[in-house]
Amino acid sequence: MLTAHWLYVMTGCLIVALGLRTALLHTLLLHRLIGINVMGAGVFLVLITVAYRGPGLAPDPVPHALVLTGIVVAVSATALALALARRLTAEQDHG
Amino acid sequence: MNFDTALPLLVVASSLLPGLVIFFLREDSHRLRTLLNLAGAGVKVVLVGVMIWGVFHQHSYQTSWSLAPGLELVLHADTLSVLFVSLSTVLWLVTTVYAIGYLEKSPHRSRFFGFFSLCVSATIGLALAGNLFTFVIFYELLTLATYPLVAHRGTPEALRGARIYLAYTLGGGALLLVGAVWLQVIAGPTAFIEGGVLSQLPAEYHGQLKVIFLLLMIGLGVKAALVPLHGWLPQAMVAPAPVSALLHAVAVVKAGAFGIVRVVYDVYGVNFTSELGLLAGLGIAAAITIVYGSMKALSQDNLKKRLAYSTVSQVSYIALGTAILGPVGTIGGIVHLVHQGIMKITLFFAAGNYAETLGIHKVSEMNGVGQRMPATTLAFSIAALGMIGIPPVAGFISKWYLGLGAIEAGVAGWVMPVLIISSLLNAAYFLPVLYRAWFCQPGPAWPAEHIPAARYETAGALLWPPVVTAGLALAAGLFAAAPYSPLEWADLIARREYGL
Amino acid sequence: MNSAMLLMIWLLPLLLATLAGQRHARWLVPLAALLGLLAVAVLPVGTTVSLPWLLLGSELGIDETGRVFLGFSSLLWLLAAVYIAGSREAIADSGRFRTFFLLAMAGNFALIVAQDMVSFYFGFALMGLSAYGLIAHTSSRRARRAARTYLAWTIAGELLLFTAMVILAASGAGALTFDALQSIPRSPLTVILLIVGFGIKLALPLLHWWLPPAYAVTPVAAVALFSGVMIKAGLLGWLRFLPPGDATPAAWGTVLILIGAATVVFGVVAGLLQRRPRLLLGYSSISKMGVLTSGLGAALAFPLSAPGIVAALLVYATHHALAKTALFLGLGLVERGGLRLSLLIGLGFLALVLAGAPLTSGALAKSALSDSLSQSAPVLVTLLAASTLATTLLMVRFMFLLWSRRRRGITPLPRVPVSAWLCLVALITVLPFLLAGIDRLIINLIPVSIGLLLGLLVILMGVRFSPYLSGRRKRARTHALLFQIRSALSHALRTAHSTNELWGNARARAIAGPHRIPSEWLARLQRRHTESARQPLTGALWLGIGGWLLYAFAAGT
Amino acid sequence: MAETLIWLVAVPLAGAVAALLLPRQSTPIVSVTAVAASLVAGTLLYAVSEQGRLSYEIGGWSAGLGISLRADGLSALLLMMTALVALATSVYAAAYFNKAADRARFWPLWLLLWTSLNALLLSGDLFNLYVTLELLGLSAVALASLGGKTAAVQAALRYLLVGLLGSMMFLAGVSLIYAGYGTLDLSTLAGVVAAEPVAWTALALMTAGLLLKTALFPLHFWLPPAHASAPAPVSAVLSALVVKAAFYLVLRLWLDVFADLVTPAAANVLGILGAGAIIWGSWRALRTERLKVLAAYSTVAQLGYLFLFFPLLQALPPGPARDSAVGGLVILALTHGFAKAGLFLAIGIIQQRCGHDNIRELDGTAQRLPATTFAIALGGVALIGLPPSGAFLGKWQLIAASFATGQWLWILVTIAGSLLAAAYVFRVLGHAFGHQPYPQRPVTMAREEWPALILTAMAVLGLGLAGAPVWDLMEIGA
Repeated sequence: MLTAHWLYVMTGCLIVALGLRTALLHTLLLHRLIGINVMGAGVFLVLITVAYRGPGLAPDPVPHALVLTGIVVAVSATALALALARRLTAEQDHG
Repeated sequence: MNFDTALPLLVVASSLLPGLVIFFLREDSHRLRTLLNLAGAGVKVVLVGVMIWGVFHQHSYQTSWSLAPGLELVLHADTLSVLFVSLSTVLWLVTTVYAIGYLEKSPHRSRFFGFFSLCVSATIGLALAGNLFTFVIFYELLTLATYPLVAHRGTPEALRGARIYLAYTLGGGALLLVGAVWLQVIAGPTAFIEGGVLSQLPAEYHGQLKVIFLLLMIGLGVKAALVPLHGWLPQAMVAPAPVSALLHAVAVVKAGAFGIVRVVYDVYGVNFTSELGLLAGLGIAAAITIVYGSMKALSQDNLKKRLAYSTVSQVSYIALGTAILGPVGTIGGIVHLVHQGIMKITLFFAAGNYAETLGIHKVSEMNGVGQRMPATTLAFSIAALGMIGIPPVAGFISKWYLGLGAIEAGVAGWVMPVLIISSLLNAAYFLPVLYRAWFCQPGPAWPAEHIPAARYETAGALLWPPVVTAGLALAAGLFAAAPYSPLEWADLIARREYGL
Repeated sequence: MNSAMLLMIWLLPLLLATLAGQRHARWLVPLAALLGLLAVAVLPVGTTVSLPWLLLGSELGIDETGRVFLGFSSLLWLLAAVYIAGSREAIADSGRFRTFFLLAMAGNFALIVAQDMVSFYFGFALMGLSAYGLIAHTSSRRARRAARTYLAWTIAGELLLFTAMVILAASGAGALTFDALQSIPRSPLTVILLIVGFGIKLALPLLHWWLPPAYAVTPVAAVALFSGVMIKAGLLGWLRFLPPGDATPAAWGTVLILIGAATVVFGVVAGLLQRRPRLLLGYSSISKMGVLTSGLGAALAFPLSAPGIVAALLVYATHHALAKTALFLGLGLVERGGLRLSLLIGLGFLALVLAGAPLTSGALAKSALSDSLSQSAPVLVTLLAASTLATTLLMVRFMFLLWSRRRRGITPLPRVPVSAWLCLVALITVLPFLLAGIDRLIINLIPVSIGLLLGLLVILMGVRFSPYLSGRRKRARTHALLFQIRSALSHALRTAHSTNELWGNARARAIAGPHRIPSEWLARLQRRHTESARQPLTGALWLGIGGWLLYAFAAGT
Repeated sequence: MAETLIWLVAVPLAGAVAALLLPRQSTPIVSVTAVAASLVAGTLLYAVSEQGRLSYEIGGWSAGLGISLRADGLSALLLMMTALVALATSVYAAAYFNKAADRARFWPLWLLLWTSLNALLLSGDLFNLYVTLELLGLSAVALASLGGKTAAVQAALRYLLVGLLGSMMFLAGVSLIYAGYGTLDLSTLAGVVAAEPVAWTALALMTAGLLLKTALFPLHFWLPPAHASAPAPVSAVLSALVVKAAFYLVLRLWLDVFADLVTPAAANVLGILGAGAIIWGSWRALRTERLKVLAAYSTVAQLGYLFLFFPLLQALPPGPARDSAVGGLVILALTHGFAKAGLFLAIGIIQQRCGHDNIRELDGTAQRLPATTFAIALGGVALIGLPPSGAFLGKWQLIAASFATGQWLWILVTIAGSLLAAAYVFRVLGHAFGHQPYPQRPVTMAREEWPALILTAMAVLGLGLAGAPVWDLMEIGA
């Protein structure tokens, strides 16, 4: 049980690491954006794992709430980033 | 907040508020500006008069205001501060009149007079500072307020001079700050108390105290133009004449010298300072400066530069007097604080008149100027003779007490020669100027005659200030022994410092 | 009332000096001196007024010494002022000259009535510095250089005096009045400083370099005052600062005696070698100051007989002041209007007076001095006699120079100066008879007559043998060396004084190239040389004979 | 009184929504909102100083799922600064954006930014902090991109990515904390955290993310372009408030929550980074050609001073000395906030007036705008740390603490930094002299020049001469 628990946590951390790597090392805007989102996914995974209290018990609501909010925030941020990117490319096409 | 606690604040405010208002005046509303200037100066004179009377009768005036835990802004009137305050106040009044006459046509008058008033307010605050923290604040403010005055003309040289001035003074200010903080960490809030406070500290601190003293002296020495920290002074003489007068006689240089006096007497305590073996060092620095400044002055053809170097030399008499242990030497140093101010401001006013009236900037252009501008030149001559130490002009009194004190303190061996040599040098760089002015025939035309000789030799507002200050210099010497004279006041200070 | 007068004596000239700039203020100047004269008449000796608020607390007063000094000083200032005012010359109309004249007068009076060091110093400095204005007045190149030399020496002297005063005050616990300092022992350093400091004013040998050029360029009336009045300030200074008594070690008396003797000899020697009457008179003043110096030395060395000696010194000083001023004023008239018989006679008489011929104030002065010295220092009596002879020689030489250098033609003289001069001469004539009986005036017959004989002898020889000896042309090579040394010395001093000028245009020179400096100096050296190295063979002759006779005389008594 | 907390968030939020819905009336709406919000902030400050810490549970939900707001001295002070700066900047912006369209686009984001700032300063648990941090970041990016130029958009984009990265790391830290201790409430957390790997890692992650957002050297690369290319009012708020918000979090975490974990080594790391920031930032500010870039780099440098305090506070034992040092830190931050905001506003005026901000070509401009120049001078005084600015008091405390703990290095850095600051400030002011034509009246564009003047004057005179209450307030809560 505990092992599975820690397995999820580890995986989450791994995903975070991967996302971080992409976000930092890639130059292309889109890649970095995706990387960051991947990071987010990892963090959420960890949080959801944390919510697990054991078989038969209802999971802790707090982490779920956190994850939901986090996802919303992440989505909106991504949207803003994409919007800016589009504007940028548009201007570059102009000039 | 009764009158006694308000008075120091009022004295500062009487120039600060007009200054702040002036900043926001229309450039052409010059009658109102003049009114504000003179009113401020007048009010200040009155207030200071009250203060003198009170302090003489053991009255205590103190304003204090907490800026932070352990950091009190204290304005306190004691004998020493009152001496400096009254000097600055009187000379400010005169200088204001002069400046009004001098900058009549030039642009940016609001800016100029605004900072002019700030500069004096800073000086007054510095004089009234009741502890080292307050002193540091006003010391830095003075730097800030003076920079625009030095740079006022906006020419490349002016800006360069201002930059150099700033580099020196801010550097010095930083060291002063470090020293002050360090001192406060060791000894707690350091109020200025006659006789000093540090002698109670245990002996293991003495090492640090020496280092701190060095820091403070360097920080103050920059403004006091102790060699080799004097480099800014000759550069800063590109400023308009009233500013030079302010720099050399009323505010900046004086602030440095005053600070040295404060630190030695009211922070360390003169006896403790000499116990630490620090007085000798100060004395030697002063002696070197005195001689060096005069030597440099000899070779200057530019009149204001010559005067600037003479300031370098003359101001160190104050430090010298401080470095002479014993009441008499103290009197000599402190009284020179006033005497040098009166005489040097006269010289700069006169130099300004030559430049403004006839476009004369060099000694070599002064041939026969005495015939064209007798009153100005007479004032110049009186002040110059005073600098040499000819009685009955004030300078003689200072030198007399310095010599007397040196003998009493048993350091005549090196002080007297310094006095003699510097007097000789003073004669050597002032008398030729007087000769040219009085005895040489004027050339066919003056370099640039701005103001034609009408009823007076030049504009009245330019003429009267040097005449008045020359009169003061004469009176300060002639009536040295009279009550309330600078000498008597210095005597009072010395007696209180040494608990006599 | 009295105290007010003590103040006004020197304040009046000071105040008038502020008006002297006005046109037509020429008659203000004599006015300023009147009060001093009046004070001598009305102020009782011992009047003092203390002004604690003035300077460092001043004390003014009139004692015996002061009274005498004030007497002849104010009189001579008055006459000189009248002389100038009446002479229709440029200086009479120059406000600047009048101003400095009055300032110097004020300083002179102030130092006489001063009873404390600082006030004395004030007067001394005021007088010394204002005299600069009188010397530099013509602002010719030579006047300028002479004035600069004078000023350098004066300031040096004042600084030495300043140091001495500070030391005195310190050892006297801040006391400033001469009374309070009466008994304070003078340290050797103090005494040396004082001797040198005042010695400059008295133009003792080696401290005298300022004198010849100054006398050469200054308007004659001013020179008269220099040589007659102001020079005495040195003596007064000594009397004030080195009071005879236990305060000053007697050994210093001896030193002063020796210095004085040297000065007498030097004055005569240098005087004989002069070719210009003014300078000759100047050097004779130096030698007279030597006599006074020795006298003072005697007073210090023998405190017991000090009062008598000092009194005699005062008489001697007065005599010299009057005679020397009169000589200069007369000389001025000669320079102005040529040598007419009346002037020749008058000046001859004055020369005899100065030489100390019988029935003149000179005789009186000498007898007084030698009487006072006879017990204590007989050797000085000899010196005195010798100086009498020497002075006689000098005076003959003076008359000879007047005669040999006279101009052709005579121009009319303004009335006022002449009458002023005549008044002075008259006064000098009658004074001795007022002061003493005939019997005391019949002395000096031998030395003076010997001097006269010798003088005439040499003149005859000179005229008889060759025109070259007459002092018109040609300079002797024999003494060239001596004078080159002197000129080199004085040049060195002058360059020392003019350092700041050199530095002042150091930049210009740097631009012009360094090679210019030595060339300039060489040029100066050249000028100095040619100026000061004019002395005739006749002078050498005088010197030889005079020296030989002096030796004989001294050996004889 | 505790309701003021919720009003502080609600008022600007409502204003933002209103401005979004009614773009026509946006300007009056904003002015009302700004004034109201400032008043509320004032009340809060008063309340805190009177009653001590305040806290408020929204909707009565307890911590955990509920959102709880709390305010102590520190947050109250920062809220007040936010309010004043924002108010002044609003007045300025109303005149700065002369096209109605620009204003309509600007106001909602502007008020949103203000809202998120208030919320961040008030929220008392890590997750709300994360959310508000994100909100802040997003609105800031949106505002920064209003500059319109390509450069502005690029900078904004980079800013956004950096911000995202930072907040992701913060979130990671948060999740670790929750995994380790099962709570996110700061005060509870402060009780339970112990020096163990989970806590370290979490703190490290969160700090790293925050340092990125607060642009501590060498993570500052994104700041200068973003701040320099944004519109003047935006740069003002970015430099004065937004970076401060991130710093505020670091302060909270290090001084309150994780105080026991902090090791001297860790503190020294921050200190050294701070030193680097001071020297490097000042140096770059000195070398740059553009006024705005200069201001931006000086922000980098000024943040460095704040981080110098960490090793000192770590070394100082609790007591009056430490309290004075903390006060110094806060007053330094406040002073910089006001001064830098005013500075950017003033620079904005110059830029609008002569279409550029090249330092070399300032001659004449400075003469034409006396008041603006004066504002720049005042701001400069505060940046250098000369009296009577609050920065002077702060630096005094900084040096005093260094002496007290024997950490000499920081003294040298402080002095060097101040002198460099003087160099770059007066390099600008030198152009204010000279005799180009000058206007009759000193203040020529009242609605833009007064805000700048007032802000800088606040930094110099207000905090310098009346700064003592800061120390008293810092006694409250914390």
